[in-house]
Amino acid sequence: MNHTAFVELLNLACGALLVTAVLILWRRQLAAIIRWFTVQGLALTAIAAIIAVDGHDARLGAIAAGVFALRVIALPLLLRRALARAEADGGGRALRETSPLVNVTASLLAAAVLTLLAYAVSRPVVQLTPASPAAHAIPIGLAVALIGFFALVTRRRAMSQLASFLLMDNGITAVGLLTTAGTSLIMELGISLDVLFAAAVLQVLTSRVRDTFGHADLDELRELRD
Amino acid sequence: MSPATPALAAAHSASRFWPGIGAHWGLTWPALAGAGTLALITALFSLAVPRRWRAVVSGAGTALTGLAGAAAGVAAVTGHRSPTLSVPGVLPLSGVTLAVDPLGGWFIAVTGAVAVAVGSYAIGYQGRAASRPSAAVLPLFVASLLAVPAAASAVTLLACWELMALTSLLLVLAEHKRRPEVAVAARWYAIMTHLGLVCVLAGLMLFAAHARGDSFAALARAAPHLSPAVKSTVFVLVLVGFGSKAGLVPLHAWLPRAHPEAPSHVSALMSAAMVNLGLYGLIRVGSGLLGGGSAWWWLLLIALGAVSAVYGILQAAMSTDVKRLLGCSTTENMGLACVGIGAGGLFATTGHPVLAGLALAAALLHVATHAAFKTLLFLAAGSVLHAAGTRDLDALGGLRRGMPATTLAFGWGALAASALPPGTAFVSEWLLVQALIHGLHGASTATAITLPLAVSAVALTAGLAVATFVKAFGTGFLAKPRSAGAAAAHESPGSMLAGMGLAGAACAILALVPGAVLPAIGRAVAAAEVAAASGAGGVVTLRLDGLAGEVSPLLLTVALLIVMVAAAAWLRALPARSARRKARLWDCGGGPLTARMEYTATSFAEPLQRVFDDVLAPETDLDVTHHDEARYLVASAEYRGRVPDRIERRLYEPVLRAVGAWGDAARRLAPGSVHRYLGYGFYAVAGLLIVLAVTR
Amino acid sequence: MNALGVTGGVLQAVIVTGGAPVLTGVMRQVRARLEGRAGQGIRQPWRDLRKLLRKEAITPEGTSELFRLAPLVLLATTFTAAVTVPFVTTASAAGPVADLFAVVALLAMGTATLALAALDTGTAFGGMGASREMTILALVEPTLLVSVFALSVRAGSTNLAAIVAATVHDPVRVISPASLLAAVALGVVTIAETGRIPVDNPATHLELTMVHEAMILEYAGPDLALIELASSMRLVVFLGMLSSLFLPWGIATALTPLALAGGVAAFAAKVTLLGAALAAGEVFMAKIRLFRVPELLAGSFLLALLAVASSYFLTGPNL
Amino acid sequence: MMRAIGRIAEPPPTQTRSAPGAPPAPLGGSVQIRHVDAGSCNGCEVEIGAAFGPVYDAERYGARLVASPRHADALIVTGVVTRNMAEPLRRTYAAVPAPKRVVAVGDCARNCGVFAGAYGVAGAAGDIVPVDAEVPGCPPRPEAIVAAVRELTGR
Repeated sequence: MNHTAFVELLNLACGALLVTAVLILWRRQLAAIIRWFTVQGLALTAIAAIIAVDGHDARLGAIAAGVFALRVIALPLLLRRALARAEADGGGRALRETSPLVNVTASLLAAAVLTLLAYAVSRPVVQLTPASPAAHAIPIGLAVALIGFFALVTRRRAMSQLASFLLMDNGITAVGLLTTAGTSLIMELGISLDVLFAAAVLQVLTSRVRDTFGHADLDELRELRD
Repeated sequence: MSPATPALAAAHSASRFWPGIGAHWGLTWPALAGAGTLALITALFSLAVPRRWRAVVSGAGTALTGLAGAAAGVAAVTGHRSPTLSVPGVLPLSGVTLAVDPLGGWFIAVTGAVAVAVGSYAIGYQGRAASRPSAAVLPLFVASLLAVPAAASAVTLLACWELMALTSLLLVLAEHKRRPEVAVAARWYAIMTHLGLVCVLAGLMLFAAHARGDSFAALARAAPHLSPAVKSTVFVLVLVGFGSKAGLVPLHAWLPRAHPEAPSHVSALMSAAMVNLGLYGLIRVGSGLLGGGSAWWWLLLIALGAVSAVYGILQAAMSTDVKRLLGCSTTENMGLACVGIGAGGLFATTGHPVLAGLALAAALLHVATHAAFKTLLFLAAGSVLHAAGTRDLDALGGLRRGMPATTLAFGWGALAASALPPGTAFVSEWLLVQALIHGLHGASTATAITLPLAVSAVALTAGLAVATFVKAFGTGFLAKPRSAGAAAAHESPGSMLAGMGLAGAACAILALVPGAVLPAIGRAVAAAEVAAASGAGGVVTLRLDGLAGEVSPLLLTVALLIVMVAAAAWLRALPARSARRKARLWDCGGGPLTARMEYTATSFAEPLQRVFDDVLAPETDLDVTHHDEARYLVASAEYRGRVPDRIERRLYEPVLRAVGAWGDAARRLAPGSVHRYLGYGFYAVAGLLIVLAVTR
Repeated sequence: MNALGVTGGVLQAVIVTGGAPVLTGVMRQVRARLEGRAGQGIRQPWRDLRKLLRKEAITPEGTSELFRLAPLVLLATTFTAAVTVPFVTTASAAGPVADLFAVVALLAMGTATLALAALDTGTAFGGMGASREMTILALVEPTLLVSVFALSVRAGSTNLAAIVAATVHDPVRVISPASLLAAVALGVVTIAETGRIPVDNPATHLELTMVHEAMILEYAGPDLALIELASSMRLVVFLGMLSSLFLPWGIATALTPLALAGGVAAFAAKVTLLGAALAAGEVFMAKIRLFRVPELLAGSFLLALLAVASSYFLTGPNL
Repeated sequence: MMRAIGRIAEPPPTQTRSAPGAPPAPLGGSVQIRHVDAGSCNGCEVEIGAAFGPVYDAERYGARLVASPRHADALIVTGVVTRNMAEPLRRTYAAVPAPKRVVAVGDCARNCGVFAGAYGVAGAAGDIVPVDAEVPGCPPRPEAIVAAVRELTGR
């Protein structure tokens, strides 16, 4: 495909990545969060695929397939199942992030600041390869990672914390894809595996928490301190 | 040495500093001298004449002083060059050095114009109650305001600055006999303004210490050789000093106190003319004398300006005291102007002269527009206070029946203040936003991050300003009167209406044909050594030079009027149209609606208060008293809610408390026993000896 | 301002004035059908206006001239905006007179005047409506200006004609993240400014949930007709702005009858589609609480800011 | 979901217009209605709700219930007019801009129905404001209300 189309498509995919991150931060319904997380996985796949097609890079194509399998199929599936189980015994209140530590309006404004911060700190990295359009999109990956971190800090429910952790990881993956343009397959696989691992761990943790307290509201964990 | 030499030297150097000065005598000096003389004569006469004539003499004299000042300013900005005046020996160090360049001329012209309106208003406002001191000080205050931008050396500037501070303080104190809170406000004002003076003094002296002589010419010559550290120190010091005068957050604490308590014509002078001089100082020292400097100065200024704008208008939106509201909105407008100045300096340092000129021109135009509408609004508020006896919006309302002219004036002022076409502030804020938006092209990282935030701050400010002034006008002047005073309000005497009329006319001119003043602003910008010219021009249609962007407030207004007239005519021409009928308000069929059922200013602002809960931190408390026989029955419930100035709570009160604690500690050291004092002396001597012994 | 612009302006004046009530009718019809009702037919708003114009106007006691002037001001501002924005042709009828900021400010001017009129009546509902409308207006402003900022970055100007022309010449730009994000943000703004669900419910009968409706409870007859006409025109202006800024296809670039006809047809089709989509969305949504609205607006502001950011993220700072 | 249910509204019955009650010329096909409950048992309210609901869908004939009498062309009065509601009813009528119509819905509004002569009753709707049309029944069927509305709109 010709260059301008490549740039536009890449930018579009990156924009989708960012918007889905914002929406995940915005929504309270865990079901909606999972849905947008799936869409974000698609955007991530698209980024990998576009770079692969542009660079005629088979390994990147493989990575794209892997990302698709993991982010669009496996993880959402896990999340949905966990959500279903939470609904089964947690009742309606398990379905919503009822009261995040920072209210939604404030966290949206915080996300705006984080994005600009990501832009500021990633200028040097971008300047390394000013020619490549992929490099210009690095700030977006970083912004997604930061937003995910922010959500991880401010969310109460274990489920939505899991989701925000995965969001952060999507951001990291995007940065990896955009910087190295896929040359380090190992790093990719490493990230993906450790995500899967972390997801499994949190999965176990949440189920344990639920078995103990009947629902997974992490504030209840304070009781465990003493 | 002979007094002539330094004068010649100063003039000579100045002619190098401002090329062309000294070419020939212009109108400026005669007019300024006339203003000074008039002020003195007026002061003396208003001390002499009987009470009956005092207000007339002082008011008319002030107006004439202002007129002369305005003439001087106009002469200066229209390019009649005037030489530097130097009178040695009047003050220590360098004597008095005066020079008027277009930048100073612009501020002098604005001040003079404000003084004309205020003077004619003061005739009726002071009336029989005019006390001798306040009547005498008013023209002197105007004269000092005119003198500050004419100062051409550090010492002269500081002297005029102090004169201005003292005269304004006296005027603020005018009504302290009637109301005790005046004294509190005056104390705040005195402390803040003198802390500011100290900062300016420190900054300029540090600057002068590195230069040969303290005249601006010498300072400007020395600036390039200064080390960045010194330059930055000087800038930060003068920023604090002048910023406190301009009422920038967090140094704004005096402003919402002094403005409501001062007599309204003084509030108008302070809010429309005096605070501008803080901006003048920033431009003069920051851009003119220090010659730009590093980018972070201006980013800091933009940040301060944006914060001041948003915080000021939020406080204004919350306050129900109409004069306090206007004072907070002064903070807001100074903030907007500072965003413009900061953007100008930023673009100048990053090498975009056209944008720099545009931004600074927007700031200077905003100074003028703000002066016009703030004068109008304060004068109108003064008439309301005069007629209804209260400043509380919750107790006003329905004034349009009693005082139609004042209502019209305040309405026009409110439209001018809320940047909506055909309002006055619309043009200057349009220019400002244009400058910010075009600045994104080829911007550095910091700039690229600052500009969008600045634009959103300006936008939020504009939106909140609309809500604020709809509240002020709608609840204060429309609807039903909420108190007996408001119901009995009567129109003000002619001289006050004349003052408002002048200010309103100025608003109209600036709103419809802003292009008329842009050439003058261009010269002022050039004199500030920021850019060659203001980046905009055109009389009917406002065009940006070298950038795409144009708007025509005049044609816009004409189009609106045409459509309105056409629509009205169409309605009249309708074949099947039935006559208009008066009917009672729809009260849902129940009893008549009383004034207590109306929305008050507080209730109008309540949604905004909820939205900005985290920023404003409002305080509410609810006392419920129960019946003593059954504590389940509520006898009465009392609800109190107020929105305190949060920055004040967080910043000033701890400081004041600490100072108080130190004072108490000091008092405990001095119980008045002679023995203890002797003991202090002994311990001091002994300690000294020990130190000497050790260090030997 | 050139011949093309003037022709477009005249055409727009006619189309927007005549078509706005029809659009309202279409939207009501869509809603009715989706709710399983038969609907009033798309000409109903015009019947309402005709009837209102024949009825007598009422001046409530204790109101001033402002109450009578407000509908005229509202109509004038909306009409001027409708003529200024390039809907039909790429050239604006009043290019040098008003740019995007002026249009935004004009629409705000109309709203503010209506709020003043509502306060003028001195009724509790009037004050309530005015207070809520002003709150929403103040919070919408940042989103609006920042998304305008985002759109003007590439065109290098806030002049509407310039932005539209730039988009026409470079269609790929439409799918750039900057323009998409700005589109979403402006969409939210449109909903908030025209008082649609979920911000305000135009069909509510309960005063306590009203925003726009509460301000006009005292108006009757021709005054009410002007207000109704103006608010439907306002909706068309916002939808038209969306369509011209983000889907400027079929807009006339030359002064030929064919091109103009195409421009008119495209404009009508785009606005109708957008309106129908908006109405269809409303059926499946509930009005959110007034104090959840800031959340929505903060989200749209974030999107607008991201639009600005991505416009220099992705293409590098020096465009 | 919509596809599942489809169109709920019943097909419009053929209009049976009584010859003299020609539709008022000024309100051509558009009538905004303000409903006044002057002291009803809410039976008529239920039926009015049904008439404007999806099934009978009176709105398809150009009628709409509005929030303020200023916006209204016609009043629908239900129930006997109690002493407390007599003055509000008069004021509501006065608040409606001319030309205006009044429809008394239900027997109570027509002739006080079972409440005739009760001590709290000020009279039927017709005793307080001029009534142009009446809808008999206790409560009247929605079809009857819709027919009366169509008399007003003329559609």
